[in-house]
Amino acid sequence: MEIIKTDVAIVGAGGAGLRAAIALAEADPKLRIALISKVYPMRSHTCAAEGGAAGVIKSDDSLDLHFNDTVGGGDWLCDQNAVEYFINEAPKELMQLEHWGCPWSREPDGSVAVRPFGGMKIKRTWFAADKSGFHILHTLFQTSLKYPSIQRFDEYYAIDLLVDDGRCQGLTALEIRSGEIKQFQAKSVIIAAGGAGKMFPFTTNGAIKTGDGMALAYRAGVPLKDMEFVQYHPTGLPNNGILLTEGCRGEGGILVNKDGRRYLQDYGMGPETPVGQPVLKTMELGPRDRLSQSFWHEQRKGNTVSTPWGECVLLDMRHLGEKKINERLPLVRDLCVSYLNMDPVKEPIPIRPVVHYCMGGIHTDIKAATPVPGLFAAGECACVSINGANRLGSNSLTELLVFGRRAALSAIEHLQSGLSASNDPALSAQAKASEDRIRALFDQSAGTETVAGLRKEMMHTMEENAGIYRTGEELQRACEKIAELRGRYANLALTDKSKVFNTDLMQALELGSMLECAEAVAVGARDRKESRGAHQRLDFTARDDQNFLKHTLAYYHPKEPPRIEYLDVVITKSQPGVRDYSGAKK
Amino acid sequence: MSEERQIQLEVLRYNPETDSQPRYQTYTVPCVNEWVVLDALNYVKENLDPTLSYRWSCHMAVCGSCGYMINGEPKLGCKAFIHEYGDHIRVEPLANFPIERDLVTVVEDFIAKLASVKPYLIPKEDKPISAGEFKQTPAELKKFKQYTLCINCMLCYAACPQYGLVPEFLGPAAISMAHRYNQDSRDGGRDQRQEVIATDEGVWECSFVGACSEVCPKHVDPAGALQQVKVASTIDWYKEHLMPWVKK
Amino acid sequence: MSRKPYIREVSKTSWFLSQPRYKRYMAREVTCIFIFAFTFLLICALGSLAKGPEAFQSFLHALRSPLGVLLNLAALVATIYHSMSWFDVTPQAMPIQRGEEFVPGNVIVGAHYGAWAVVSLIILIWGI
Amino acid sequence: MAKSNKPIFWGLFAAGGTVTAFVTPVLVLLTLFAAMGFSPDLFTYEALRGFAAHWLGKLIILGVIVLSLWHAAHRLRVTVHDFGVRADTVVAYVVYGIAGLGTLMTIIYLLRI
Ligand SMILES: Cc1cc2nc3c(=O)[nH]c(=O)nc-3n(C[C@H](O)[C@H](O)[C@H](O)COP(=O)(O)OP(=O)(O)OC[C@H]3O[C@@H](n4cnc5c(N)ncnc54)[C@H](O)[C@@H]3O)c2cc1C
Ligand code: SF4
Ligand code: F3S
Ligand code: FES
Repeated sequence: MEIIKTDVAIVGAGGAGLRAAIALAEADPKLRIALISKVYPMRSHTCAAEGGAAGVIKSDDSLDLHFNDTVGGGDWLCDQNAVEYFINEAPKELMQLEHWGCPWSREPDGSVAVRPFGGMKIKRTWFAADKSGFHILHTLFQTSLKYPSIQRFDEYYAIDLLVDDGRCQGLTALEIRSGEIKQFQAKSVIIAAGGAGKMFPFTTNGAIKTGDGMALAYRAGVPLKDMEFVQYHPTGLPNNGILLTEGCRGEGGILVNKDGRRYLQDYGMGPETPVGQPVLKTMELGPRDRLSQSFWHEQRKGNTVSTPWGECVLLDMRHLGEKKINERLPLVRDLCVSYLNMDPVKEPIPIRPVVHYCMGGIHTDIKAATPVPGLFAAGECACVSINGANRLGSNSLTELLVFGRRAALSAIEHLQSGLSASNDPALSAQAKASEDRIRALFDQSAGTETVAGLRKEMMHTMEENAGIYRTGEELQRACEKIAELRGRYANLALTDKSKVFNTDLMQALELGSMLECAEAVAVGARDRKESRGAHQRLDFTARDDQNFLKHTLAYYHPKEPPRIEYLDVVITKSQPGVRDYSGAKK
Repeated sequence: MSEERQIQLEVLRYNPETDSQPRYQTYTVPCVNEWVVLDALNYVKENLDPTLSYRWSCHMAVCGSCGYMINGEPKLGCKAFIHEYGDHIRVEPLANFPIERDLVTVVEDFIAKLASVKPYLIPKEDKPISAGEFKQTPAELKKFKQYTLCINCMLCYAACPQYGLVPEFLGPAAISMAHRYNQDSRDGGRDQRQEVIATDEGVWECSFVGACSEVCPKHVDPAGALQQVKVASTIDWYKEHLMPWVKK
Repeated sequence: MSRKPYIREVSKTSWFLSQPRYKRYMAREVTCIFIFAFTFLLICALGSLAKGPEAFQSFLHALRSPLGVLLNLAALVATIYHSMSWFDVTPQAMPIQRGEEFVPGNVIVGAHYGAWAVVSLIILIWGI
Repeated sequence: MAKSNKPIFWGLFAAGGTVTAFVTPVLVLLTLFAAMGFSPDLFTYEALRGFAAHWLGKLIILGVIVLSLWHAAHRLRVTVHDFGVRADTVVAYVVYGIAGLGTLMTIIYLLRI
């Protein structure tokens, strides 16, 4: 097996991974950096983010306000020391991107423009039309090309971490084009492999978001934190889950039910605001969890519109006018016209909530370090806990930058801490075991299960039992079913036995990752007997700070369901309070 | 809107381990009219033939992974609507690139070319982060905005006959990306990029076929960018040689 | 090594037959042959003009043949095609930005067609 | 990659393309009339000679002919390449040679008028 020696290996070349790589290259040009990604960097799912990135820049804003919005938006499950660090660093990181050429939208005087976003009290979301993530990703990727010390391993699929002597010292990865497995020997490893939305059938997430990074760390003994918090975005296209950015509502789009009523006022987000004059943090600019939940209630009441793709409510943007839509929301218009054959300039667009984002992920501290020395994580796959029980729109893109860089700095600190020499035979033995695991998948000829079959069952289970509203009974069913699927996974047979670009193999590995993540979601949700943020229980409808102002930590077990432990939330200056999104009480 | 329809999906297959050359394989796929070709491929992968290899991710025409030749035309699989085609659809890997396997092409050449044009901001003036942003008016932004929209899908390379004939050609997307930074009011790196793009293998290999712009799914108009680079380079040359007293 | 990328050869002499848009491109390119030929015709005319009235008369006479008519007709079609294909792409090669907005392409193209008509008319009226 | 000397020819090509686009079709039309037998007024010896005798007329004739030549020559170079002839240097010498010759002839003729 080829051994590639490097100082820092980064798994994932999305926003977080690229930011980390650049930070490393800038800190010390002599560092050897291996940037490993299962797709070419610009294919990473950061490119799909539309709305923007939050950071305090305007004079009417303050760090405290951003802090309060984030912590309240997260239903007090955020670690407040992490949030504070995040808020402080955010403007610097966004400004850094500006200096790297990101085409942020501008005010007439040439300064960076900001737009309103759900759950934010002040306009503070930097945006590049409605392709913000796309521009952030491409700016980062293109900037990374400046640094010769960033060695890219594009289309390499990370399989297992190598942990010896209690330290993470590298990983194995499959070179997809050749089918060869390589051993990366690294003094530090940063995981930035993105989210796991593909556990669900109806999602805004791309095909690559299969929780691989979470599963990597999980199997290496790092707990997954708060996995039960899965965010639904309220406005997805009903036929394929394509996202219509929150910017639609930020710019003044309204949500109405089948009777044309702006129903959000019936769910504690009223009173109604004038059409086309959005008021921050109320009505359509309430937080995502609340909006998605309101949809669920409307559907129960029979107030939704029936469409060929299921029940919907309507997103009406007609009053914005063609010019504003073209200028601020060109992608949204294009997506509606292309994929739904409906023009938001002329008609209201049917939408429904769609799985969007994983608040939970690899447990890290405020320095992006996991409990395993030498292993760091950042981006959507990580959970430093700035998002708590519900992420505010536009905080994630900023998080990629802030904690991508933080992970890089921590990795360097780790390098400088005087590591003992690596035990090469031990690492090679682990790498060999990893290779054997893949080979076994190939050799398994008697298997009866298929990737597509198991995946379908998993998705169905998650949608039915772990959706917007949950009950103990359903969650128990989900736990059992996922455990069963994990068992059956051992009996999987590959149809494709070829080495070159074997996507059947990749999908099998991705399915493995998703099943592991899904189990952590289901078990965490079953055991969290309260309703908080994106986790809503019909059998425990109230938030329970007494028992559950805590992070869930799920520990991996190869055969059994995860062991669950709890960890106190860090509270510095904001005591849990009421989340208020009614404009009236201001 | 959701009526079903059967189509014959003819896909170019190539497995380097068993095939000496590519061959076609036809699948019968029940389609819903609002599907895109990528949905049909996914149907095949999930239900008929797990060995079919192709790239895709976002399903919303932004990641740039899913470029294929669809009925001979370079297209994004996730933006080629079934209802725009008859009952027979042929899918092949992007033209002008070597076939790795099935619909997967070898794209290193493109990536290397993109990297070679210094596609990053080379600031006119140094400015610390703490000094705030480089001011840029909406008009200055608009000047280059279109060229930032490139998703690196390489459809333009598949469409450009000159790239097919002369593989050394830097090609439409890479040169457009250089042009994007050259046109950015914050940038001062044009001279460095000219060294790469104003060359025989650079912009001068382009004969303005214009196919690149016709197939670009993001309306980047690379053909326009290339002609603008030619005009500017020509003005450079005449200034330098006929009016050496004019400072560039 | 299990990789063995397959390279599809492109025919160097017949590639343009594979797509309508390539054929259109080649049609545009071969207009240069007519322009080349016609320009040499002009040079001949100029030569005869320099030699004297008889030479010029015999030049005019030589033009007058069915073949001359045919070739000129072909050249007319070709040069008009050249003009149209040339004007149609001007907004791409030379976009004009006024304030924030770019001048719409069809305005630029339209202006060129207008100017073309005016120039042609002037020459035509002056010539006849 | 060395910088190219293509701008010299491309500059002429572009200028020539514009000139021919504006004036060549109508010139061809006039010639066509002549070929069909009804001679336009302009096509009398006196009128043309008078025009060509004036320095401005000379300049216009020179401009139109030379730019058209170099436009056509450069495009022909590319077209020959497009038809699969890969001897670009030889082709360039030939087509630019012809254009050069035409230029020279034009100048000589104009000087004689
Ligand atoms: C449609 C959409 C719109 C959004 N809009 C916004 C918004 O407006 N504002 C906002 O703040 N947030 C938004 N988000 C959320 C935000 O975009 C994501 O959370 C963020 O982009 C995740 O970035 P990342 O770097 O963590 O991961 P990604 O960009 O997903 O990158 C993951 C990387 O990991 C690699 N990888 C994964 N597994 C492996 C493996 N096994 N081996 C090797 N490499 C691997 C992938 O190749 C990829 O390079 C949006 C999300 C979606 C889906
Ligand atoms: S210029 Fe257009 S066609 Fe070419 S790579 Fe970019 S987006 Fe694709
Ligand atoms: S198709 Fe090719 S030749 Fe030029 S205009 Fe586009 S790059
Ligand atoms: S799947 Fe991303 S562009 Fe088609």
